[in-house]
Amino acid sequence: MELQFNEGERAFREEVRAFLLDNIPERIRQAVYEERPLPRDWMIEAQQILNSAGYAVPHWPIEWGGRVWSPVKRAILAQEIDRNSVPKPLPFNVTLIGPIIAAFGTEDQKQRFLPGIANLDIWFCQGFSEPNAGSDLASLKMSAIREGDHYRVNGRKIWTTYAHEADWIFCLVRTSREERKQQGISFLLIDLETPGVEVSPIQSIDGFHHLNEVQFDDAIVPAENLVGEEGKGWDYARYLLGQERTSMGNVGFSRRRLERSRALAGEAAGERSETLLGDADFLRRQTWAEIRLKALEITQMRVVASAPVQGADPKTSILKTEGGELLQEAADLLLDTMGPEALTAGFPAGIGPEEFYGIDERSGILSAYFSSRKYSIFGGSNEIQRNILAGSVLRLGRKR
Amino acid sequence: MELQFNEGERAFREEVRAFLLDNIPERIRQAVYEERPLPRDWMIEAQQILNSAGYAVPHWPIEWGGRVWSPVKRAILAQEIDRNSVPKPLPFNVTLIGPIIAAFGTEDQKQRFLPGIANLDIWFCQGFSEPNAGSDLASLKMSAIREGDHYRVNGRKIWTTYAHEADWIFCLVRTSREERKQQGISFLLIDLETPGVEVSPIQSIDGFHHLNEVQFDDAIVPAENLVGEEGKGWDYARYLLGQERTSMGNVGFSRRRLERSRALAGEAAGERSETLLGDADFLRRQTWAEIRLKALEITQMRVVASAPVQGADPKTSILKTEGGELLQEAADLLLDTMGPEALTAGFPAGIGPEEFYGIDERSGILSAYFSSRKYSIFGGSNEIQRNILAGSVLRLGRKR
Amino acid sequence: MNFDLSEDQVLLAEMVGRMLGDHAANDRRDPGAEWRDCLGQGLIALPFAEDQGGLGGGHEEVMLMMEAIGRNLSQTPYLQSVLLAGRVLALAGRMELGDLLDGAQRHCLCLYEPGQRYRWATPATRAERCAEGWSITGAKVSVPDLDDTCALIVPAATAEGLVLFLLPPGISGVTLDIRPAPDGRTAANVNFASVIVPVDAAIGDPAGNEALLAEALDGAVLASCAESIGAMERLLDLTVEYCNIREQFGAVIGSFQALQHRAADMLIAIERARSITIYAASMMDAPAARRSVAVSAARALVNRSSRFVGQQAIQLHGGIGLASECAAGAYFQRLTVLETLLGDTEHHVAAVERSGGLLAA
Amino acid sequence: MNFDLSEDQVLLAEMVGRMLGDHAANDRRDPGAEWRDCLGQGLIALPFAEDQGGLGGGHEEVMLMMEAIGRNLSQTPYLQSVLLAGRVLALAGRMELGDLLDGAQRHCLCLYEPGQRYRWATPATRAERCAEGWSITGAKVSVPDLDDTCALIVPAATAEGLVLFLLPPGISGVTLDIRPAPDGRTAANVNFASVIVPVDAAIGDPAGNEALLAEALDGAVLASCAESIGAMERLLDLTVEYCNIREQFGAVIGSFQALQHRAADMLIAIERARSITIYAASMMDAPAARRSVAVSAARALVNRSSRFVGQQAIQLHGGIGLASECAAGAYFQRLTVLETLLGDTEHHVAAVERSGGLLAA
Repeated sequence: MELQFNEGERAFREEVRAFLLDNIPERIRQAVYEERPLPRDWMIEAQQILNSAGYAVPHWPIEWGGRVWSPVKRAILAQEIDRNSVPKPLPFNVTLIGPIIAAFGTEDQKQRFLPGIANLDIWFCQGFSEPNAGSDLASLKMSAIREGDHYRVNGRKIWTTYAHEADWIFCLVRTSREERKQQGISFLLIDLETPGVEVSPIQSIDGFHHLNEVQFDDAIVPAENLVGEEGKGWDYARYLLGQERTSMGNVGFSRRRLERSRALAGEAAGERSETLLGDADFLRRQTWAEIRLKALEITQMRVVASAPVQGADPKTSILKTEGGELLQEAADLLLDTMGPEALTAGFPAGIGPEEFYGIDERSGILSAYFSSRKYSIFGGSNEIQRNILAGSVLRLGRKR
Repeated sequence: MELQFNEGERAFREEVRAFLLDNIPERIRQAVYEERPLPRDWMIEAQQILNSAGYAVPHWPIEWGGRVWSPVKRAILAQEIDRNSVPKPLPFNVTLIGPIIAAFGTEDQKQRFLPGIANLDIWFCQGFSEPNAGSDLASLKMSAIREGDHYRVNGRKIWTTYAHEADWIFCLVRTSREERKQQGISFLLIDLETPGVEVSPIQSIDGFHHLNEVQFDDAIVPAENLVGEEGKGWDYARYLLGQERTSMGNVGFSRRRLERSRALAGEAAGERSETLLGDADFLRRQTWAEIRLKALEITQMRVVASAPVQGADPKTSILKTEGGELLQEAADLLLDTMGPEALTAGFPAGIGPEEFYGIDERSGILSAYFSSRKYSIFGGSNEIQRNILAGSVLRLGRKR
Repeated sequence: MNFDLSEDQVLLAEMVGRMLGDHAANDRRDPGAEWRDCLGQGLIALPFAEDQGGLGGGHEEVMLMMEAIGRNLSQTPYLQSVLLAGRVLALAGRMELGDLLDGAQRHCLCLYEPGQRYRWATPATRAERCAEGWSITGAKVSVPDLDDTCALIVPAATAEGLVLFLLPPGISGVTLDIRPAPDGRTAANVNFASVIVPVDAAIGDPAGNEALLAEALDGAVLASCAESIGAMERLLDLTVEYCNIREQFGAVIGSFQALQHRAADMLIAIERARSITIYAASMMDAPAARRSVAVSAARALVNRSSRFVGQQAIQLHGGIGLASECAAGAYFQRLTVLETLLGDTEHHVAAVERSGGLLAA
Repeated sequence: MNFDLSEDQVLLAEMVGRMLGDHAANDRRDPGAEWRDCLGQGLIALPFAEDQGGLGGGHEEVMLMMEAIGRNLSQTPYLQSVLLAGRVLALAGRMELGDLLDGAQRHCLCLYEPGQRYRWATPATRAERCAEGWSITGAKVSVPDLDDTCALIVPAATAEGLVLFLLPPGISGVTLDIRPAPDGRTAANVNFASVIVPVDAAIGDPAGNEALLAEALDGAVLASCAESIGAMERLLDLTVEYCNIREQFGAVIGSFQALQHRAADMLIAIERARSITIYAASMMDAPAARRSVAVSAARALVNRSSRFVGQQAIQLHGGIGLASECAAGAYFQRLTVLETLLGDTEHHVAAVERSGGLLAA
């Protein structure tokens, strides 16, 4: 055992931290810290800075920009990015579609897409969920019928984050009907400019527009945009599960939020003490959250430092739920620093984000509180994760 | 609406309180307060004092000792008994078998049993659960075969509280096999002196012996001990559900525990303040428990003051779970007042209760902590109650 | 004891429910129209004594009204203008109450100040006597439902004690910064720069104003509990409906036991909230200190229930719960605002603690 | 970073697990025999430096040992006599450690006092210099695993500071009140009435004794976390086994989703406990203040997990969980004792708070 970072790991952390603080513009880090949605060009700017240093896609194959860094180093990088309020490299690009294309795509696809994906020259969004296929993703219905050298695509995807900013969408589509609903699913890349593709906004309860519905009406997609083999889309999607486990617990993000709640509570008036941080109940909740964060940081490192498990790794379900719940608890704490001023700190609904920036540095907190509910819903709800833990790990309800 | 006790109700409360404090011996009340198991004769002594004042069975028919008191008054009585550390009239006698015999028994049975049940001259215990019929009570297997003027009884009952103190047991038994397992069940009274009946102790994790297993091997029970009709036992048992709802929330008991935890915390050293009660975290938990108790007291009164509902009343499921959880939280708080002294305050396992009394007035707290787990298990576990709330009340999972 | 509604109360609840339900059924909510309907139906006059031109309704009637407001997510500023500002005018015996009751003027109470959380009794806003009467300087934050047509009631510290000032709309020196609140309503920060008012703008008696405000505030907090209960009940209904329709894995999700138990916990949380609110209602005629503790206990527990019910309603809805188009989100938002509107959880539990707890209550 | 066990550690874990497992399989537990086996296998010597006659094992090895103790519900007084008393002797460089290592003498540390909760650093027990050496008067409470064959280590306040006294068994003036503890072990309250000891009974340097005790205590708290983890893991295993056998309503109860999710929550709670304990282990060589905070954070979270896992294991067992014959209860009891043994939740969270939290850690 070696329970501390070793010297090389500590040096790497300093190097990363120094690079981030020196190179990512303050305006961008400030916006991330305040949890404001970033303009599209700022996100691209940040990712390109990271990519220039090899920080955007270190987990990719070396020929496509990857680095021979240990998982521990990659986890350190991910944590430093988050805790220093640097925008994460777009996950749809770097942890989802990039590795899929690298693993299953044709040489042509790799050359055409991978450099742009890494550098955010091409922005991908994810087309998995459908109105009737959420937790039960295998029930998806969007169809792609092969007609010569193209597919005719019909159907609807929902909850597609950033579809309105993206250039391309990667979709799970049904290319044939099979006995088991997991079969007959294929993996298709679709240019959002394709005629017949329409993106419509979904307004979120946090007052912003990040989510979209994407409608496909007889969209014609070149067959060369199929990734891998027809009918294997489900396997490719599952391949992603547990691939990039270095940042699953969101520990850097939770740390950033908890640092902020401690700071804000130290400034806010208290109920029984001079400051809210002196109020025992707030302090106790903050302290428990910090203790849980420390546990989560170690759980994250245990996952990272352990050899990848074939199939579902139980610890990733724990990381997912614990990480999400801690982000939610931190959002609760942030909200609870505000007192009556929660009402006027700023809420963008119906007005557009711009007007709120500058009014109050806390304007992002209420939005963050509402939007944080997503962490226990998207990407496999906490109920699904607990099903996995009880079934695959504890083997409950299965006679031995 | 009339949200406060009226004058008559307040006067009744004072009258009850004065009677209890004047008539129940201090040694008994002290033992109840300290949560020590009472000797059998003390329990009988206390119930006979209550019965002399008409306080043991006010909810029974008037001809058998009942009173024409409103449900609100009966609830006041139950609360005062509990909060003043008076032993409750034995529930197996007064809220279970008494009302059953009064409602469904023969005239002979009533005359033979009811006065003794009220006065605890006859001590009944309850034979419902079986090793394989706990939450799924209708799966019970204990058989009673009619042979002329008697039944031949075979089987096993478990978790029978006080069977080792009791004179009689009332049992649900299977008198015939039917399609639906709720049918073919009958209600039988059995003298524990009957040959073939054997009571064996079950040691509890609280260090005491309250629970037993009762084994029946070819026990011969006179047919006149059948209550009501053969095959209707399930209906009679269900008749009890929600019959005596005046004390279901255990509010007097929880109040007594919370008064004690506040008092003990006021004496114990604190971690950050002079006393533990000054420690913000303990105080906050104590305060929340008191707020929940107040809500529960009102819920109890809302149930009491409302007309009985045909079938299952949702509020009784809420009372049951909330009441049990609050007793458990109060037990947690009591434990948490003890610090390191929890280790030597006294635990009766392997030594017998007597040696512990007098060593430390807190000797009952650890036992109470362990035994309080039963409140979410017995009498329909909290999981069963939540099934009822979701199914019968919210009608979840049932298409409308 | 008796928890049943009287016949009149049943009729009132039906009438209000129908009226606000009609507005809720409208795609485009119009708070102004709701307010006018409330005026028309005598609901603005409901809580005030008959000799002040009111209908003599008590806290129970107000709670029925507020539950309906919560259930229908009405945006009518009843809490602010009737139960807070109106109640202050009534308690102070001011004629201006008539303007509120006949619809000529809406009033708002400016309670909190920047950085002071819920400490309204010791304002930094100050007023000094001057030739014309008084000159007021300071700032208030987060005044709900305030627009530039409203008259303001502003507590300020003076050499004589706490004085409440009644300011007409549009008076010089007052600036409003009106912002959208997270519940689709608005709230305003208000600045007072040497605002000059005549002597008779001072309401009530400085020696009694803190008690007067406390009484109005306690009534409003109780009413806000009722609004939260109405909103939670409707939100649970919506959630159950959704769970009984939404299918995943070949079954309606309402058939999954984990979700069933969550919904049962929501039901339990709402019943707790209802019971503690009934308790507070029963204490409204008790001495002020006991009344305030009861109200704080209620709001604390209602807050706790609200957070649980709001968050879990979204969870049980899944993705759709995060979309504004789904009604659940709007209830969650309103419940969240109600948690912070008149004292948050920390504030109210601390008040119960300072009083020595509830066992003696 | 690397969380894998070394080959030697794997062997140690297997050996200890086998040995304690054999004892656990016995119907009649014999703590004396377990202690003798530990001696025989060199486990008593495990944590001590080689130049003191030990095997030079570190905290990681001790944790493996303690996990096995927890998993097998061993009643061997390892925590008390090796990790607390033995560690104190070792840190003070006392020869008497040899008596412990060769089995000639078992030692116990008397830490807490009546009514003082976990305040061991400022004892009311006092020692005065006298002709024969020292005279000690006072009382200690809740010394686990103490019997009348044990030598005692007793912290007492003196004019020179905190002095630790080493008392042989049976010394005049000491009375033991040995009581059954809730976990099937015993614990004793101890009274000291003018107990006379020679000068060389005083251990260590008064100026350094508080730090010395703190170091021993932190190591023991860390070890107790490992014992709790072992006990929780086994308790979850037992619970899952039971849920997969017990049938109700025509199905094994482990097939009910509400129980499945509860078990998942238990698993999560245990993983939390394990991770925070690894964190504390990683801080054992940090400066004392940071070490202590890490250990307190660990014990606090382990306590929280223990209470949840213990209570829910009983709940999932149902009625049988309340019977002593069912193994679950004994684990629940031991976990409960471990929650209060070396500082309860309130104590350890307060320690983390006083230090300013964990974000800087």
